[in-house]
Amino acid sequence: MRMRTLLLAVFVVAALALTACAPAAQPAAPAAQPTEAAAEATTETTTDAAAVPAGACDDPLGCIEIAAGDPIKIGYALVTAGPNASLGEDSARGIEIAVDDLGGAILGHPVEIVGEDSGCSPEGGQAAATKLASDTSLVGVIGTSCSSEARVGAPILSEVGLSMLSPSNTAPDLTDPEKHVDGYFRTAHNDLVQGAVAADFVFSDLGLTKAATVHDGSLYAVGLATAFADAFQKLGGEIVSQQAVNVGDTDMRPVLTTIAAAGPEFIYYPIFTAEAGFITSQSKEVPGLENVKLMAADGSFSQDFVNAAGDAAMGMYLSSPDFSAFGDAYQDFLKKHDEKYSEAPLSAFHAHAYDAMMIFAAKIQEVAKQDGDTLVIGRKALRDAIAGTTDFKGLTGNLTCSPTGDCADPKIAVYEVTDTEAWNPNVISPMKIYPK
Amino acid sequence: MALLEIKNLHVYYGHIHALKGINLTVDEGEVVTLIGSNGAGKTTTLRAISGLLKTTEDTSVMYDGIELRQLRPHQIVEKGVIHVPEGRRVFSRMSVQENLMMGAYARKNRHQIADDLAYVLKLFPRLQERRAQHAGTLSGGEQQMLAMGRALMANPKLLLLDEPSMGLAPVLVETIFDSIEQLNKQRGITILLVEQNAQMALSIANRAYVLETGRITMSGNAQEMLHDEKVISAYLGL
Amino acid sequence: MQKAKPFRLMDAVRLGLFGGIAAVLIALVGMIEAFNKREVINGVISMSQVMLMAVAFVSAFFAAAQAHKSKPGQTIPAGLIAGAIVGVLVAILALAIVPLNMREVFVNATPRLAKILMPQGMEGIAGAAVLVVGAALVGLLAAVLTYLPGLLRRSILISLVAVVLLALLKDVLLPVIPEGLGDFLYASNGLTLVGAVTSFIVVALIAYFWMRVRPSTSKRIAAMPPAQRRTMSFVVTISFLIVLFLLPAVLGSYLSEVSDLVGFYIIMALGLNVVVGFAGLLDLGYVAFFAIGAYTMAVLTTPELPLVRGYIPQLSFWVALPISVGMALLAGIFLGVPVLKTRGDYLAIITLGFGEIIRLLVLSDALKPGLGGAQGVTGVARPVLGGIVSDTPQEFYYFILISILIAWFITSRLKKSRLGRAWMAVREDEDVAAAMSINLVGYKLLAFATGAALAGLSGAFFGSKLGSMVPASFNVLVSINVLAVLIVGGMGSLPGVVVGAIVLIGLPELLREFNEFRWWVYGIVLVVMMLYRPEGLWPDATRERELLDFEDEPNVDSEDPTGLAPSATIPS
Amino acid sequence: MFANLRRKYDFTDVLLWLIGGILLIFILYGSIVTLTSGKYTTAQWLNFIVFGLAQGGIYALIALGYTMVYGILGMINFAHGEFFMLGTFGAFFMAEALSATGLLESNWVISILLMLAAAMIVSATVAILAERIAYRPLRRAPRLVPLITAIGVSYFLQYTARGLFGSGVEAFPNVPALAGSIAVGPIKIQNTQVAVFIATAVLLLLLWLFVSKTKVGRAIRSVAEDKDAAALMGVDVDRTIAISFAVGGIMAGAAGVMYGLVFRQVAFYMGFVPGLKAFTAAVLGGIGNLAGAVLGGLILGVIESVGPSLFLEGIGIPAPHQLKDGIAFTVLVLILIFRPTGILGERLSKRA
Repeated sequence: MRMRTLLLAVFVVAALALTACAPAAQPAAPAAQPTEAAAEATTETTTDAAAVPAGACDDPLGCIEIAAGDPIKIGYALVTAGPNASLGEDSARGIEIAVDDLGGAILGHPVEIVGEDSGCSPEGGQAAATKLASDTSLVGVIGTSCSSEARVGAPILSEVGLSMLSPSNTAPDLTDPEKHVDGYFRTAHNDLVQGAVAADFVFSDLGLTKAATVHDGSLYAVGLATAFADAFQKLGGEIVSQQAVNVGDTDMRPVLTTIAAAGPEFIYYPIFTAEAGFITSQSKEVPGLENVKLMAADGSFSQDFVNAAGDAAMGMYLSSPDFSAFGDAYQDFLKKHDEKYSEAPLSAFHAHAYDAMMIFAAKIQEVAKQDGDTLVIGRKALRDAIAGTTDFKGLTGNLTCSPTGDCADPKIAVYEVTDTEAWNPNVISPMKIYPK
Repeated sequence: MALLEIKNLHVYYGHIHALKGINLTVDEGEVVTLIGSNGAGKTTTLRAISGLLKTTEDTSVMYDGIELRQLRPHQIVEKGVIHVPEGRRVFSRMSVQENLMMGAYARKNRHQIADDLAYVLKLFPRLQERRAQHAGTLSGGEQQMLAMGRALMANPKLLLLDEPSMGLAPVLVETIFDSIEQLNKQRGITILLVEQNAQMALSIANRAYVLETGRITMSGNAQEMLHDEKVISAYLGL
Repeated sequence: MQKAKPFRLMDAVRLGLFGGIAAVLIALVGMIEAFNKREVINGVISMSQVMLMAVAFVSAFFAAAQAHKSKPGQTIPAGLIAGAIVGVLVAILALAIVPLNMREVFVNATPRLAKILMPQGMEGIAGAAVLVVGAALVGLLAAVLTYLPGLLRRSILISLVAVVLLALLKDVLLPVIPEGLGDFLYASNGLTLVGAVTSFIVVALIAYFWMRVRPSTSKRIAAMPPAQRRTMSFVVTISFLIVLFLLPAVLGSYLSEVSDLVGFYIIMALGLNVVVGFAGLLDLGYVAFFAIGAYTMAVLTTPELPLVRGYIPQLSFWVALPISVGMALLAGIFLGVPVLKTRGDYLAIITLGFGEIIRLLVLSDALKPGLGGAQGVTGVARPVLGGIVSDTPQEFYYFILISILIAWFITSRLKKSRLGRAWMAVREDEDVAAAMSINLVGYKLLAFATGAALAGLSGAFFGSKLGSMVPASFNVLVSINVLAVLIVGGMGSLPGVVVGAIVLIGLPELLREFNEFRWWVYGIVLVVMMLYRPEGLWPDATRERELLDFEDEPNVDSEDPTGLAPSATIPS
Repeated sequence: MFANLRRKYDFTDVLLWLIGGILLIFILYGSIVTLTSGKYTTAQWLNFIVFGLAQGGIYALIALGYTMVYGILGMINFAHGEFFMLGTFGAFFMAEALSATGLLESNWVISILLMLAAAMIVSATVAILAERIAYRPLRRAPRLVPLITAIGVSYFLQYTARGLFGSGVEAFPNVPALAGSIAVGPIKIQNTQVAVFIATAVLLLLLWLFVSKTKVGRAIRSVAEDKDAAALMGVDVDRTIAISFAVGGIMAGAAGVMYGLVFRQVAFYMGFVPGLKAFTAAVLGGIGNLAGAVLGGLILGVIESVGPSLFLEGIGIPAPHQLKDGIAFTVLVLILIFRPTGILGERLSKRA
């Protein structure tokens, strides 16, 4: 009974509030404004002068105005719950460290991070993007974690004039000229790059010609496995078996037995830590795979993975962004990370997130105009500035954005696991074996 | 002296007031029967005594100087109040032997348990034959014997019997009622018997109560009731 | 339902320990640290402080209320003790984190947490002492509250909760309320002090008068002649509908988005209600039909999938919609067949399996040319009306609203029809229903098909709205959530479904920024709901009576899979 | 005569047999094609089976807990997978501590016993608490209510573990003594798998002795059959139910240790899928039946392992192992079509 009265009361309050402010809210409803402004801007290319104070803003997508003392708000849409949480959390930490490095402020305004969980699913991405899009004080968005989220989320953020920088989307279609949406950028490398590097390494460097692939039904793994297979076949290699497992599977020996029957020399499984760990450790238990070379990708490029896989990981290969090319700044980053979280990074995309934040910071400084006490940032101007990024010195290399939003400096390296005890993926430059 | 004294027993099933203030007593060594038509509240009364049902605050169920309302069902069993429920309720997936041993669940003394087992098997020789069989395979009469035997294994002081004759052939009914009389006479077990077969019940009982829609409407000497016209017309089907 | 025992101070200690453990758990799962930066009232009190205080308050309140009932003299000590014990446990945690190096096991037990738990700028024993005293004071406050008259007390509690909610939902509310009000209520972080106090008073007053007036109003309504009452309910319905239709304009895109999601679940839950609530068939794989609806829509309307396009031309949304619903309906009949022979939990596992099979099939490489595999399908068509493509949440809101109204109409009609009564009979006792020559096969199939069709409808809109689909959206959690919506709302009750969807789907969605804690709280809410209000938030009138009786129901071992059959005749 | 037949088998039976028959033909065809193609050697087939049995043993241990609780309360305890997960965490932290002291290397028997103790205590405690706090008050509620409660408990425990222990995947320390394998004829069996077989067998034997031979076991069976009648025999029903939850928890804890040894990973979300599988296994074997749970678990494990290659590969389905859960559920449906109460389940009879 009490529960219901409580609910009713809350409901009534909400209803009252809504009815009370409905008439007043309609004409100036701030949520609707940027959409309209954007639509009008693109069709008529005139600025809705009523929506913006005269003189201060001449940006076709409108401006964000930040009064003195108010924060500069950056949103993120990352997966922070569910089985993929470590991916998003890793990136979120990268952002936090970047904010620390900025001294918590850009142009004298404190930086506020507004985070949303995007769940690594399209509906999660849609909801997170819509929520971020409704906040008109947001300057930009870092995210998403998973490519499936970006497919749905990017158009929503793009429509309200926001720019987004993803630290970990790698699906090729997102920056495909036919499908790219304005305002979408990523600091993560395109799968096509990593797949090609892996294939090149296996075929040319190892000299192997018969390979098998395994994916786990995730967009990332399917994309990478396909990119690898295509590149490998183009080089003249043969894909003898293409298998798939499910996220949550633990017993990989049956699928490995099937692979063994096809007689590969090499298995490529660009999947995530848990399942990749199972494949690695169990491959040694399956007859016929004793001498087969193994290779995983950046989805399992973590200490967790080598721990999980155990001694079986010895001698296997992992492709990943080239941390040795990252330079000394990266070592500093790791030190800060350890101080702040007292553990090694959870996944491979913390540095990309850091760079994304830093690009935003740099570009905001570049385009922001001071109007009295108020800081005015044009949305289109910011977008253009990011698109014009050339040779930006980031942790992940020198970033230059392509016209379709690929900003990564795709330095992909192949690493060999030579010591499972002290293996720390972030300080392993000696173990990098390709490119030489 | 009253072994069991119930005062003002009320039971509700949700909004339904099933027992509306029942008072009854059972003296030590007596056979008391509770008769009434279907739905009058007879089973509910027994279930309330043995703690399976919640009763209202002002109810009092005194047994041997103890307030049973404050005890949980298994504690009531430990006091020697044993309830043979309606429809037998034997454990059909256990053997006859195991069922009997379940009866002795609350007891510790192995020798006494063995003695009682021997007594039960003598009282119901059919159970001896079927000791290893699953109780679910027994006939209705055998199940009733098992249910009573199981209750005896608990060494009851007060036995609550719910419809022991239900669904049994007349010959078997005779047997069961014979054994009830025997238990009362030979072992001195006090018995509260709920029956629809009023004729049979009244014939072996000392006293009787008539229950109608949750209230006691009549009480008195069983033999007298057997000849009471109202009882005859309402419950003896004559 | 336990026998009332006189209150002892031990009970207060127990409640305090319980609260203390809860507080320690809240701290260790990381909530305190995560909420430390957010403030309820700007510069005055942070979210994490409110949280700890709330725990102390609630345990003290229960202790004091218990004491107040049987031993009024002990009310104040009970509150003080319970509150202080919560403080003691938190203090122990704060002191133990660093020396015990608890971080080895608990990732959130950081030195930072220890610092946050302590009162600002204090540490060691002094900090702990202040913590305990503070918690005891909160307990005292709670105890004092029990002395107030019931109505006043409830208004204050409601309004406290409302103020915290107001602060929590800042990001959601700020874009939709007028700027002046927003500036008045909210500071850059949390509520302004004036705003908080004002809203507290306003909500308390409204709650107070509402609760005072309500009994007499409902009595007056009950006393009205039927004709007048019907007119009134008609007027209420119509105005409610008008409000519903005007809502998106007020809500803005994000709240419309949330409403849309809630709407998908309302349609599904209305459908599942037919299967579980009316016919009593426990279906744990309901997501299958949702997926079939969504994928049919996607496959028929996408420009991709060359293999499919070779056989079927690309269709428009409006053509694909009935086909999607039809496909789901057919699947319902198909699944209905093996279901007919199984009962109870066997039925549950078969349906669960069916749901998983569907997900695996759309994910599989084997069917990739036809269904897109793990890459999913993109470019799903949007509804086009009068040459205008609808793709904003606000526009979809209307389609979904209309779908809900249709689903509502169908299911409420069905409920009252002969068919509805037949389902009820099947639910209560299959054997008796069969004996009454009710055609079990037909009726069960119909229930399944109706439920499936509604899920398909929901799925078709879902697919179209997303525009892009991956199989991961159709996992077993969706089925479970729909079932939870149904039960929490009130099984068999149509308004209950709406309330359940708002509470279980809408609220977590609004709290998206609270990340993983959402699901933690969701779990707690489910358990607490079932313990204290198993009949649901808005139960079906007849069903409520049955459910309230369950405490004493003599026969609970029936084969009825939902257990919702009314109690059998009273044995005697 | 014909009317009689019609009454006995109505059209749904015919339809079901038709579906079952088609599925069977499908399966048989796939199997024959695969077998005749000679892609796999006998040793490889045996490997499939051994792998399946090892996985099935873990399902079986979890399924035992499901079945215990189902048997006694008639309730699907969705949170059981989380009891297993928390037990694995218990074993993990114990193993970490043992590894730090070096005992894991020097004395593996004691180490594993300590890990078992830790896991069992954690799982059983959580199970008892869940029963006491969340399920007991609902003893007489309609069945869907405890089901939803169990789902709530499951969410709560899963995200508690996520909050307490973090979102990453932790690696179980290696037990050196269990590395390596033994050769049995043409196949190699991992020592960890042998450990799972032995542990499952021993635990099942102990459980069987406990349930069938001890007084408490009899009490559990009596409560499972008829709570009121059991109470009337002097059985403390609440305590007995708590005991069976504890026993289910102990089995889940044991499964956690086995899982840790074989798969060497711990994560907060790991309880859900095995929980679902174990539930399936319990139903497959006939829910409420202890031997059925073990048989169901083993069969499920073997089907998942052998099925994809045997049934699907021959028909030319790519990446067949992706569909192994689908195969498992299809076989479940098949079995339930022909034996509606599971392999060892009793005929559903209306309980009096």
